[in-house]
Amino acid sequence: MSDIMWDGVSLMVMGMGSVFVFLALLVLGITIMSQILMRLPEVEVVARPQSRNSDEEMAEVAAVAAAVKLVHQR
Amino acid sequence: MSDIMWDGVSLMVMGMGSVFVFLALLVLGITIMSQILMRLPEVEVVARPQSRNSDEEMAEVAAVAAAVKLVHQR
Amino acid sequence: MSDIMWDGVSLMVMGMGSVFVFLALLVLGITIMSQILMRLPEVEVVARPQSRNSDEEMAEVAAVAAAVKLVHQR
Amino acid sequence: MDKFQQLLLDSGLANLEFGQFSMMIIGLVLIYLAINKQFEPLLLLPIGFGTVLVNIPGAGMGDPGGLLYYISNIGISTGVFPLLIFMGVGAMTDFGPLLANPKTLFLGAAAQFGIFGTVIGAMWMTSMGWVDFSLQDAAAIGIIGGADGPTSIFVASKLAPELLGAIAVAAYSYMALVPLIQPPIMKALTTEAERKITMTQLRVVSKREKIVFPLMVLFLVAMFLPSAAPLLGMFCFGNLMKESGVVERLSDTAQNALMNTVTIMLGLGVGSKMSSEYFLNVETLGILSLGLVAFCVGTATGVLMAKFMNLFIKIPINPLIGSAGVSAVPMAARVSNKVGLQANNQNFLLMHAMGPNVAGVVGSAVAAGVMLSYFG
Amino acid sequence: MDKFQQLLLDSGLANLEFGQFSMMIIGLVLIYLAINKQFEPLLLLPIGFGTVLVNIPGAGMGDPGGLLYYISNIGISTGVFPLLIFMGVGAMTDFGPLLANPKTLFLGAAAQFGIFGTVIGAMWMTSMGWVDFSLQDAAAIGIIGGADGPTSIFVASKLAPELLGAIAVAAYSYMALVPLIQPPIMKALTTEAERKITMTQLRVVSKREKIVFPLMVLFLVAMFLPSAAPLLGMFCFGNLMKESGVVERLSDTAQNALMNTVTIMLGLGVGSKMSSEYFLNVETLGILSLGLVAFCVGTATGVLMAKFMNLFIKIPINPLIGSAGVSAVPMAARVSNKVGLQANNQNFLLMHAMGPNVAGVVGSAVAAGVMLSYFG
Amino acid sequence: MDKFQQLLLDSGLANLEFGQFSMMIIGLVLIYLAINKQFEPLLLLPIGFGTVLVNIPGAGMGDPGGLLYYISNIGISTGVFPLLIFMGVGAMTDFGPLLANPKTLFLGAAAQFGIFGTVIGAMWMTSMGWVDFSLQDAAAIGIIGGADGPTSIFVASKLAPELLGAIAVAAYSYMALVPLIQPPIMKALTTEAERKITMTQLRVVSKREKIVFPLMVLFLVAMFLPSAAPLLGMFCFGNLMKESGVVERLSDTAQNALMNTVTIMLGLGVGSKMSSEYFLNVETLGILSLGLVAFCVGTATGVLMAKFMNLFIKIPINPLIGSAGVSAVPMAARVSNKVGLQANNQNFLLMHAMGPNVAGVVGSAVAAGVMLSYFG
Ligand code: NA
Ligand code: NA
Ligand code: NA
Repeated sequence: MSDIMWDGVSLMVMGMGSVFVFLALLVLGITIMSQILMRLPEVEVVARPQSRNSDEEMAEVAAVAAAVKLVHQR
Repeated sequence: MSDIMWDGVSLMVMGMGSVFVFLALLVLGITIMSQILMRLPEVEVVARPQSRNSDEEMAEVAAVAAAVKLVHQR
Repeated sequence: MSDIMWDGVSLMVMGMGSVFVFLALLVLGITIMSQILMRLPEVEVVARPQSRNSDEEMAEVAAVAAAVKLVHQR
Repeated sequence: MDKFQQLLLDSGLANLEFGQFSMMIIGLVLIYLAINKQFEPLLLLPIGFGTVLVNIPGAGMGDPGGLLYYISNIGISTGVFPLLIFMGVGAMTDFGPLLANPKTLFLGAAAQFGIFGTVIGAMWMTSMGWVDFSLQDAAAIGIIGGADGPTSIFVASKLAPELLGAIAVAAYSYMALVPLIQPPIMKALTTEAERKITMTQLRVVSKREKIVFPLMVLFLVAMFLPSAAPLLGMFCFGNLMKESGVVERLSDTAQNALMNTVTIMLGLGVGSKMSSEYFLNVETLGILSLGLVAFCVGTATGVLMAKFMNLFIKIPINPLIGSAGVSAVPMAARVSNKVGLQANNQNFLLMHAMGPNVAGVVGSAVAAGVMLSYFG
Repeated sequence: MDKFQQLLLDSGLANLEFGQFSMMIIGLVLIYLAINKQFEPLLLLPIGFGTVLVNIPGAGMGDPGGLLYYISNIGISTGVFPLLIFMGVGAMTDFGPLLANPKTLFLGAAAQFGIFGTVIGAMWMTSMGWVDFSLQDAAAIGIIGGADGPTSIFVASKLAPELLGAIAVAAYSYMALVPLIQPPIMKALTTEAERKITMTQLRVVSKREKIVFPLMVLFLVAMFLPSAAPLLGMFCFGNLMKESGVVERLSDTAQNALMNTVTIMLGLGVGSKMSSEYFLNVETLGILSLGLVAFCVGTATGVLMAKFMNLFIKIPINPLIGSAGVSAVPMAARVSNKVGLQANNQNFLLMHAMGPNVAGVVGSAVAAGVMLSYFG
Repeated sequence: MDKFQQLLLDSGLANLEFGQFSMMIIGLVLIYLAINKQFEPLLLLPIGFGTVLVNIPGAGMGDPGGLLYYISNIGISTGVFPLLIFMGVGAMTDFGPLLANPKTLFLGAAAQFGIFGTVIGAMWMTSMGWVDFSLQDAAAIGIIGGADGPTSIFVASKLAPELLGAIAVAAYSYMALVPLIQPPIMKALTTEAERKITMTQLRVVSKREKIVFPLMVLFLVAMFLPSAAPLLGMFCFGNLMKESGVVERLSDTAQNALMNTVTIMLGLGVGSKMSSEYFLNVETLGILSLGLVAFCVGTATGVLMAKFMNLFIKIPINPLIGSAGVSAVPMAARVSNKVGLQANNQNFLLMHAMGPNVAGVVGSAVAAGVMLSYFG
């Protein structure tokens, strides 16, 4: 087998090895993470009520402004 | 007081002075402008009827085209 | 007539000539194309059923996912 | 307190030159026209604002390192912004009326006399010693008569960068004034009977024809006028994205988010070319008057071409749609429709006028290509 | 198999330095704050992610040729990104409440004491030998007190690029913490009776006033403080696009597609400035503590200014709206409203607080202009 | 009239070379496939159009100063466009099915044999003297087997820029052909009984798991394979923006306006690499045939891996979902579903196949990282 073929084989061994090792680590990681997270108390991660972003707040401000304007115009 | 402290104080005097002068000019400007504009006749600045932008005109063209097509297909 | 006037006239002759020749070719092209296309069998060019782009497929996947989730949660 | 003195010395009032002040006033006038008179506000508002910004003494927004300098160098000098706008315009254009009645392309061709007539006008002005336009300047000024903003900016950025500001302002201003400029000319050149001519309904154009059309234009450009390839290529690309129906999300972005972003930048960038040095001179007056002549000539030749064609064809066309050949899409087509309705209140010419209207876009892009090739 | 060895030697584990590891943790903390605590997530999430990416050993994402390098060089160093964001913010800002009650501008002015008080604090720290801030550094740090992200980033990129990461993080973090920082100070400086002051409804502001206002600001900037022209110019441009009502599609893109795109890039770009070399030192602690001081001082002087103004004017203003002068739009105005409601559950201060709130944006842009002129 | 002669001499017909003509035909074929056959039109339509534009003789759109040159240099050579697309893809990807059944990651790993098998195939072709591929070329060609457009383009732009056009065209074409390529291989390698295996419903994955997942991938990349950080980092960033739920407006723009804009540019830019010089040679034939082999091998190894795993696990998995490991999201998963339904009309495999499908994206990005590190 020629040299360049060996280069290809070497790249393949290294590449598939890395892919399998990496994804195996990921399987391990996911499994552990899921176990941990499922045992943690069920806190809603994203607390909606007090969590509006500035856009939504802007919308609120706009709504109040519109209401005020309406009242005023009567 | 050290030299660099004096630099800071000098920047502060100049900065706050500028901020107040600038915003005071703005207060003055707004007041004058509002007085003038409120006395001017109530012309609707943006004349809607003859003032559609090219988008709206494009939409009109499209609407006419659709209507024509509809008539034609009957 | 001065030289620069002649330059202008020369540009005009060449320009209007090109515009007319080009658009005449286009008229010819359109006429031929329309004749050909109108005689071709009425195949729907864009075959809708099997022709959805990846977005629509993504939407389908999402819909299936939502349905599965709903069933699961019952 | 020398720093405070410095601040005062840096202030605009202390450094204001008369030229800058005048240009700022001109910027405000453009903003006024955009807002109060609805003169092509999508372009004239950013252009006007850019004009003010670049003329603020000491702010250096147009100097190397300033925002307007970056915008102008990245998008205007390279021609990238006008081409992207042209792609968006292509994605918004419906060639249906043109395909249904291809001979209206000749009306779009005739209206380009406005462009070349203006070139001769500009050379004449120079030969009289009033102004000093080179042939390249004259060509760039002539393109105002194409009544097509991106084409004008693209050509001016290549042939006469120092006139770009005045040319763009003239192009967009006269496009906005089309409803005032065109009707008198149209009425003067037609008889009441001609204006009453009704036109038969256009045939339905198939999806396939609309898809093949941009490819055919591209083919003709590639074969006969490669110098028009950037403009017409991007235009056809946008149109093909629209008509193919398979890349709706790309077509939508090309027409909206991308086009709006580029429009903002293009406007600011053109505004940044509005320096007193290049604008406050007699050449600008020449450009403004020549631009007006260009629109008038284009309108007239469009109408006359229609009358000329009626000598040869059986079913006559209403000469009022000839004026739409100057482009100014869709304003000029609406003007044709309006003047037509004044003569005959049942005569709806809008769709018929859309044919020469979009033909005018193609026509001026071809004219632009010829000019770029001539000086290339 | 030396290539395999190479892969192992290239791996992150083999090259990880303690500084990089710490910065990645800091990036994760920012991401945590963004997601779980809703700390200005639009900026802190990209900044945090950018921090992690740029500190991955061997990935070189911040080195020449890497994505974060391009983003940072194109948009941050040039100041282009903050200016485009400012344009978008302008297009989202309603100056109505300010125009209805223009004297609230003084509250926005007073709150800028936070900026300059912090400058003195930074020079004092340096004079004590704790840190080593130049006057330029101090100015850039002070702008944190402006409570306005793009302004902070713009000034820092000009005056103290190496502190940009810490300054941006401090600015956005404290803006998110406004609901915790401000109320104690507001309550400490006001009496129960003052907090109960009700304010009369604001008059309706006409469309014309809203259109003229950005042009007036632009005029004053051009005449008196050209160094503030980039920031306030783009801000006014955005606002004019919104209020003119004639370029809605441009205004919409400036607020949405364009602003979001630039926000993503700006966040990643700022994150890419978060290297251990510049962040993991005592200066950063100084910046964080000074930033907090800046917010507190600004809040206090805003409130005190309101009390001071009440000595002279007939219809008193509720001092709680003074704290909104620090900007942090619209968070600070909501805090004023909330604290007001605690004292008097019928006292809705939100609209009244919006006046000083947007005044604070103008005020810190003016302060930024003074600083840029001082060191220009 | 020498200028007129010049115009004729400049015309496309006069300068057309056979290579350019052939490339224009190829561009038209790509456009035809995009529109009439729905072959990944979002990319193949712009690529095809770009191919035509860049080959117009004399137009110079791909030469320095031309639009396609700018696009290609700014976005392709730097790798910026593929990375931004990858961010958008990340924001569109749901890792739920993968997290519910993490062992499907092994299917995504196995399918990457397509990549490396192709590398060996390319070296074999070279050793036979048929073509002349360096190992770098072979690696870039192999990535076609990743069935992931942006990854292919990113790797090719780094390792084999002159093959970029052919590689991108092959990648997108075969992705579109997945419904034709995969089923015969899937059926040949499985028994009727295996294809009838039903899989239990996937568990619901919590929001928290979906948020932590991209951060975990980022951590593993940082620790073990920094060379994959640009690709997987931007992918995880997009996914985190989506799953965090706190930056919806950024996530929306990343998926739509920004992604569409970049897609248009990327397509045109790739098209501009389609010059006859680099495309019309036997190497391109090699690339096209190797790309097909890559897809076939990847499909086969994915299916075989599933059968192999069934030897060890209690609840068997349907081997048909193994083929989805090649990526081509979501086409390959739909193919799994369809073939499954043919064997058992109650067996809905779509969600189960989404696991290996997205695992394949991660897998080929990892493979890309290894290659970039190998030649780095
Ligand atoms: Na025209
Ligand atoms: Na402020
Ligand atoms: Na893959």
